[in-house]
Amino acid sequence: MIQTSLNIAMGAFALAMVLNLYRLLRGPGIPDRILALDTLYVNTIALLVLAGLRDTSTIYFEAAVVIAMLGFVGTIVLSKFVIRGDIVE
Amino acid sequence: MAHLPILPVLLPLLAAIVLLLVPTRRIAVHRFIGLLSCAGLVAVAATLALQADDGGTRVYLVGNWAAELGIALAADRLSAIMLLATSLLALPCLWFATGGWDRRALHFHVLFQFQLMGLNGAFLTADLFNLFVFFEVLLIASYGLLLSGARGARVRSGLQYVAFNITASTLYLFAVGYIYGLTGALNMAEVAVRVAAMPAAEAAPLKAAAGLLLVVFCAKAALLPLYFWLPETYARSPAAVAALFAVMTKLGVYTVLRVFTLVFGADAGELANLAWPWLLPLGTATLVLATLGALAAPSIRLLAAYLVLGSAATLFIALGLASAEALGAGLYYLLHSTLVGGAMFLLADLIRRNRDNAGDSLRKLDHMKHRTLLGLMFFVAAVSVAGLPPLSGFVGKFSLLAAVPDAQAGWIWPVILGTSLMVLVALASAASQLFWREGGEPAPPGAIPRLRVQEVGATLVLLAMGVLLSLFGGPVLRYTQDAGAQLVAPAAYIDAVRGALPKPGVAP
Amino acid sequence: MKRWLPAPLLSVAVFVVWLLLVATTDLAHVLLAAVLAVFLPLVAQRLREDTAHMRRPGVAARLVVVVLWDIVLSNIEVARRILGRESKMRPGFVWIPLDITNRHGISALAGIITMTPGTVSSELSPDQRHLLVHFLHLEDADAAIAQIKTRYEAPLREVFP
Amino acid sequence: MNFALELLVCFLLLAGSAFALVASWGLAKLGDIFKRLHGPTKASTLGVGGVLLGAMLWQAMQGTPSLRELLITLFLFMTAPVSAYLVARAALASDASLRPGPPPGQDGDA
Amino acid sequence: MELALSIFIGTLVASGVYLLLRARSFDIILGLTLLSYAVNLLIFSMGRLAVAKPPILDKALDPTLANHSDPLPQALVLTAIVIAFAMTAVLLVTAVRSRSDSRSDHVDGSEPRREDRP
Amino acid sequence: MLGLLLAIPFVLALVVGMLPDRQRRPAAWLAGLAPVAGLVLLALMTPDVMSGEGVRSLLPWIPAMGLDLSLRLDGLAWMFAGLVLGIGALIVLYASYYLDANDSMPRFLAFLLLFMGAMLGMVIAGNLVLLAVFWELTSISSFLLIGFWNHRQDARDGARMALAITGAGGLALLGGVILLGRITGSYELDVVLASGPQILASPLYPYALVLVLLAVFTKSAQFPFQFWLPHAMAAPTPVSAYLHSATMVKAGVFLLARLHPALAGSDLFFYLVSGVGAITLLVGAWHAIFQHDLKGLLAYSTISHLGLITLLFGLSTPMAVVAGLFHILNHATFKASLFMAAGIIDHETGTRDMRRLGGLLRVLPYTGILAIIASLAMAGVPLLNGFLSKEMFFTEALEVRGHMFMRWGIAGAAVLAGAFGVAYSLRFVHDTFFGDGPVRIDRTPHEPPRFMRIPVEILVILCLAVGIAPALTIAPVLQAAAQGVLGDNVPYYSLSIWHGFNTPFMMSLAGLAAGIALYFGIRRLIDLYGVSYDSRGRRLYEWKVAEAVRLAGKLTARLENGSLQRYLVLMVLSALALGIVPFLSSDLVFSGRSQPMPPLAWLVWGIGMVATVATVVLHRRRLLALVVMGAVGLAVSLAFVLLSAPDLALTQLLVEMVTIALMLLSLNYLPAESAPEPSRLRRWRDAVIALAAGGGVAALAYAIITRPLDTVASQILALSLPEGGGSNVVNVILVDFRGFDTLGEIAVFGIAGLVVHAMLRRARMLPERRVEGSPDPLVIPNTVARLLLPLALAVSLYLFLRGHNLPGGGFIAGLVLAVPVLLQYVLSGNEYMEQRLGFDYPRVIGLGLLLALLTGVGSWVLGYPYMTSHTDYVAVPLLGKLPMASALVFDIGVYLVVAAGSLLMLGMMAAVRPPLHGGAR
Ligand code: NA
Ligand code: NA
Repeated sequence: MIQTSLNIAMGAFALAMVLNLYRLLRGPGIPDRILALDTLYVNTIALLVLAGLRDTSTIYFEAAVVIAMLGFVGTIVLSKFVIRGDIVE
Repeated sequence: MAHLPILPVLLPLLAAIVLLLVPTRRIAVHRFIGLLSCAGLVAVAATLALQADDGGTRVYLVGNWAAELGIALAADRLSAIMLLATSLLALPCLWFATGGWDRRALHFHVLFQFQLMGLNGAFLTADLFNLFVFFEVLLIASYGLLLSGARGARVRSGLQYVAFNITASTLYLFAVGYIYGLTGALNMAEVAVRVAAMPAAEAAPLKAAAGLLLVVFCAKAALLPLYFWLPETYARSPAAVAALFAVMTKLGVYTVLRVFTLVFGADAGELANLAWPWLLPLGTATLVLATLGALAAPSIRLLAAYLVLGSAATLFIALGLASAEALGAGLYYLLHSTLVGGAMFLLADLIRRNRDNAGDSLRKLDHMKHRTLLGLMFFVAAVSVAGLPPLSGFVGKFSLLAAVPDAQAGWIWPVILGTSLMVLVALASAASQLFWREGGEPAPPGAIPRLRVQEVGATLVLLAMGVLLSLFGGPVLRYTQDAGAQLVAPAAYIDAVRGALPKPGVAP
Repeated sequence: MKRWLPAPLLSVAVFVVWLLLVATTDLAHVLLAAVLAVFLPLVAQRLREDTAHMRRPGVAARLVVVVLWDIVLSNIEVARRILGRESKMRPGFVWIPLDITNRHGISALAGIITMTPGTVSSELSPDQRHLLVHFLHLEDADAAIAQIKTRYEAPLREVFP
Repeated sequence: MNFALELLVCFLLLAGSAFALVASWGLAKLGDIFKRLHGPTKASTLGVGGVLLGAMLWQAMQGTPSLRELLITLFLFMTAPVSAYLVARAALASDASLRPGPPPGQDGDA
Repeated sequence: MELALSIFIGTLVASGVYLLLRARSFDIILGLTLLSYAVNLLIFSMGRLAVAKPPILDKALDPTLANHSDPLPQALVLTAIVIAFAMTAVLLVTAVRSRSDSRSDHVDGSEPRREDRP
Repeated sequence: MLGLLLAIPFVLALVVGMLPDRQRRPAAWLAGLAPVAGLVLLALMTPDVMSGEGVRSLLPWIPAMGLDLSLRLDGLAWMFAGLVLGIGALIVLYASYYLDANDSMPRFLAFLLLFMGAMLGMVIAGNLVLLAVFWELTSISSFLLIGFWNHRQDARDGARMALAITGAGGLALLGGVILLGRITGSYELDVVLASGPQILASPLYPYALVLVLLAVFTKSAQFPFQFWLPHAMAAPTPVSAYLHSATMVKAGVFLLARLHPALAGSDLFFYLVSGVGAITLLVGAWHAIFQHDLKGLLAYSTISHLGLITLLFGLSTPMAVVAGLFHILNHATFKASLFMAAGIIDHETGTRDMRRLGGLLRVLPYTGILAIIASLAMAGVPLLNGFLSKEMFFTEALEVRGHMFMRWGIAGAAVLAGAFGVAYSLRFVHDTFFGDGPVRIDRTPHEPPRFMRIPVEILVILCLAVGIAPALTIAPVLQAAAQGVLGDNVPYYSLSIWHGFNTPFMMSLAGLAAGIALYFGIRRLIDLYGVSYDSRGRRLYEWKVAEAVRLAGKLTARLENGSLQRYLVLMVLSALALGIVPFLSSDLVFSGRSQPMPPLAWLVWGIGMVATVATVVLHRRRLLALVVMGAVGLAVSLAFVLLSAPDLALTQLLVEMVTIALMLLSLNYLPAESAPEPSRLRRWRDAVIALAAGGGVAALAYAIITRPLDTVASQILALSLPEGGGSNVVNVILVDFRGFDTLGEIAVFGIAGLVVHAMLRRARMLPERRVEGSPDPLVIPNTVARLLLPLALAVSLYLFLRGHNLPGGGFIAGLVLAVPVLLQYVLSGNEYMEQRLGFDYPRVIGLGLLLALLTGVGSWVLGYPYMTSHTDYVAVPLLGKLPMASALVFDIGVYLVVAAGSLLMLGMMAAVRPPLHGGAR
């Protein structure tokens, strides 16, 4: 049962990521794409956790933590660029 | 003494570190440390060269792991020659830079030491990937040396240089990746053994990988059709840096020599002697084109750049012949061209600065300060570069000519001799333009920077080395020919590296 | 105390985070966590001129529960809207006047607003007196403002005076 | 008991992934940037949060209890609103027509 | 899986090379970034592909290649990533300086005067 | 003693060269000392030479190339050495009066001595390579001498031309020498000269011969290389007198004589040498008649006489050789004196143009007489030395063997050349000393200083002495020289001045008469003064050089068009070529097995592929491309995760973040979009190349990764825990097995920081876009980010500490530290950060490197190689035993360098300020 739900969950996240990718490519604005990339990262976290669960492995954990903690840096930097043109003022 | 083979890497690294810790404004301290390190390198390299003359290969197992598991350094005659050439060039170059450029370029001394570290590491390592790492060390340091304090056109040519070399490095990684994927090893000696044992059916992918390696090395050594970036970049570099760069093309030559004698050399079975058929015609063509470039060079720094290019091409001819004798001659020529090429760049800068308005242009006429001294120096350099007797260029070229087998002499001789003649014409006309003609408005007195002791001294030292190289041509040529013989029989190197045993005991 | 533990809450956070990371309660790591709990906030202090000072832990705890619950609701709400017809949405912006002045409080409020039903904080006015909020579905702006102010801002003002 | 827990785990995983999927669906489907913004911010909370909760529960059932996943949640809760906030700011900055008027009682140059 | 990865690498290479051959510095930088992804994947794959066999030793498993992926290429890639980053940084700064000095981001330092010869 | 003989001129050249310009007299004395001392030494060695044994000395120099300082004084060398030194002495004397105050006497004399030494070295060289060395030295030093008056265009051109032509010959000589060495197995003259038959029999002989002859012909100004010599007349007259009478041009014929035993004896030799000699003889003599410049006339005359000598050596009979040697001596004496006389005339009248000269016998009676005698010698008038050797020449010309055409041709040429010689000698005498004039000269000529005349006197006396009493004067010299060439084959010959009314004498008379008739005939028939003679050879040469330079320039510009695009495409194409060639002869075998694709991999693969292609499609809109490329990076990281490389995934992710930040920072100073590329063709071409490259890489990769591999990694895995002390094998490799790589890697990283620092510290750049208004403090993100910082520090430390056993390590940890700090920069601004975080980053980089370096050196103390890691368990109270691997300390170094390096880069990029004086783009 767990395995099935795991697979379904992973499938759902995978599908979600495909949708993110669609938005990433479609745009139309830069903010849309930034948002899409950000969401892609977030979904990746879940996917990593699920994969760790499935493989009963802890090696995915670090990547997940680091994305959770620092994944938004890309978003911030890109947004700041859009807002100000200069990311460090 | 046991740690001698690693000192050429660690010494400049230590110097760079100390320089980083000393505040930049204490320029005298910086100079002292830099020069001290360079002098130390000369001593170390000389000692290594003497040691290597017993014909053995000194293997240093970094981290005390067997060579194929860790990273091994190996010092044989070839490595020693390269180290010596580098340090002998570096010392005067640095001295030259202390004439003032080192103040203008931030981190100059640090970068200079890193560059040496990279060069020396590349000359010593017996590991294909470690070679990449040292390539990168020296390249990134060279970017810094080129770009620190740069503006305008120098930045632009720097951009091209950086982009070109990063591409080459990427290509190198592809090649190393493939080689690891095919042989499962990175240590050159180990790879060599595995390559030799490679079944014929699997040879083609390996040949492709080796081909990529060759492209990278030739891009570094500036072989046709990959040299086009060089003249402009070198001509735009700061003098001391350009002079040091004279050894950079030789690095490409070294790597071809090392890898394609060791791994894809005579004993490589299906892959034996892979590179030579490519190198001979391409080297010859490059030599011709470089000479034409020299003939047409509109400025003295470009002229110097083309001469350096031509010297690397000449080396490729020696490589393409691949006999012990030719390699020996080539290595002698390498020493010569490194030192004299460096001198040429330094001299070009002195000349440029001592003309009123025309700079280093060979098209415009101008007044030259310190005509006699500079003219004399140029004369010596030119005689040497053109391969005229009795200086080192002659010894190198003559030995190379003598090493060309009858079958190929019919086309190699005319090329070597013909290009020598063209270089002679180019240099004579440059000299006549610079030192014999005057024109234009003289600048007011004081507008021209005076000659600095460091700069003239450094140039003279390099020129003197060329003279000494000829004076002591006997032992030197004997040494390089022994090195050539060592290269065509790589089995000893392979055995030495693979047979080196980690020191047993308490570790880890 | 203030000198060595300028931000006790942060220290606690570091302590907990460390133990979570190493996933062990060995004495060595507990000690190390304690050392870090003192040391890291001090390092971070270099970049922070003001520290969050939280009061009323009870209020804070209650707020956390409320927010968590609202998050669940919010997700369901947003999911419903997303899956529904887009034309039925009436999105809109509202400037919410702020009474809270504490920076940390404002940040927390903005965060909470973003994570709760149908709202995303979008901009803080330069004078930090108004927060621009985007509503996925806005029917009554004043009611929305009132709800945010009572449900979140009021307790936050107690926590971050 | 075990079965119930297992069921709970499954529920958490499935619910979380469902929320995430819907959020991304919204991101793909909805018509303007501000509408799209709503979904993902929620997904990062409940979607990932549900999965993490499920994971922790499952690990506890396996006899290797771990609270480390909490860290991920903690960081996500801290960072997701910031991302949303900045994307919103970027959207406002990049398209002036989206921008509502200034706060009541202030000049238009806010 | 091997085929898919090879195709991905090939796509990265093709894209990278195409961008590398563009005339603007930033395009080249993008191209080199793609190429460095490609080369990292390539070196990595040269240790052969293995799913769920991280090169992290476990008392339960013998330290052999049957149980672990090849760690050596991974270490190489780590080094390569770092170096590529350093190089990218320098190239970026050079590109910016060149643009600033020559008022053009064309890699040849000036806007093309006539139509480029192919 | 030979070494000393050779060293003297060089040493004195150095000494004289260093004298200041005003020390004219000491310079002259010192310079004069060289030939005089040399002559003394030579005299001391004469007995040995005369006895036929010769003098030898050997000093090893470069044995590996067969080049030793082997000196060898036999008769031939002795004769030439005497010539070089003797005339050299006279030239020094002459020159010290000739040069005026504007000329630097020390420099001139130094060059002259250099040249003298080179000549001397060449003639006494006992080793062919050494001979070639000195040969080229004469070319070089003559370049300096000919171009001595370098303010004059003709001097510069003449010097360059002489250098190019004779230098080319020298290069050919090198080839010839090597071939001779190959044939005989040695470069030693003794060996080579004794191997004549062997050389002639060798298949390499024709090549060797042609190469050597090229050297001879260029140096001795033989047809068709003769044109450089007249232009070398731009040199000061002492130079001409020296180089073109006794030395430089004689080097060619000397070589011919020297190698005669080794090379002569074949038909090829005969036809080539005598043919070229005959042509030169005629061409030179004919042109001499029409020169207006005194020195020009003498130059062409020299060419002609050299042709004569060459012809004689070509004939190769022993008698011809003797005649050749004899003529070398005779020509040297009369020609040197004539040049000096011409110099005196030039000096006194200010012109050498015979059209303006005339009647000088009245004002310069003494010089005139001397010059007339010398001219008569040149014309071959009896009782003068020229007559004797010319008569020997006629004798030999009649005895030519070989083809009839050759026989008659040479005999005819001999008479004709004799006539021409008489004609130009007449012209020299007539136009200078007799008739009207001088005209249009601006000074009053009078006899030159006493000492300037002495050299001329000596030489003219020699002409007379030899001409009248050859047996008493020249016989022993000639005998010795002939022995040097011919060994024991020296024929019997008579040096008496009268051999009766034989054919040669009749030829002489005929020539004399014809010459006189010719001269006056020409004068009557055409306006001799109106003939303007232009050197076609020179024009051709100059045109060739100019054309070569032009073409070279064009070609170079064509190839190196300064376009990086071209350079890169060439590299890609080269790689493609070398990558594909191996498969032309063998197929790429896809033999192995593939693993099934896990479902998740499809996702990652899809994202990666789509985003990659999208990056290319969107690349011109840069920000967009950057965002899309973020997805590529994510896909690559995920691929690493999926394929069991957690460390890689982490690193890739973190590097990605920093890279994006850096790119955005730079994008602020770059255009937002790439300008469109005009050439569609180029884009298609590039696309094809790119696809080929991608396809090639992929195919090769696929072929390789589907086959089994036997890798060294199996041992590394096994050793990692027991000997490396860590269970994260990747990290153990990084800090231990291949720690040296890591040392280099962090050096690269640190240097990158320094380079960025160096490039940007003082840079002022105008941003591309600037949003008006003061920066938004971004209060909310700021607050969160600051809260995050200590937590991120904790994570960073955690990743660092566990790196040796689980994913992590110094590099990853360093970036985890740097990224949140970067965030602070973004949110708080550069100024704020610099106030609070003003680390001296370069110094931190230094510290990190120091730590890494010292960890490695630590193992030296224990007697182990650099970087041998030592793991020890340190007992700490309360905590128990803690592993303390030295690798860990090394990793701290990595950590510091990475953190400081990345922050330095980001900080510098962030801190760039706009230019002081605004100025819009
Ligand atoms: Na070790
Ligand atoms: Na800035």
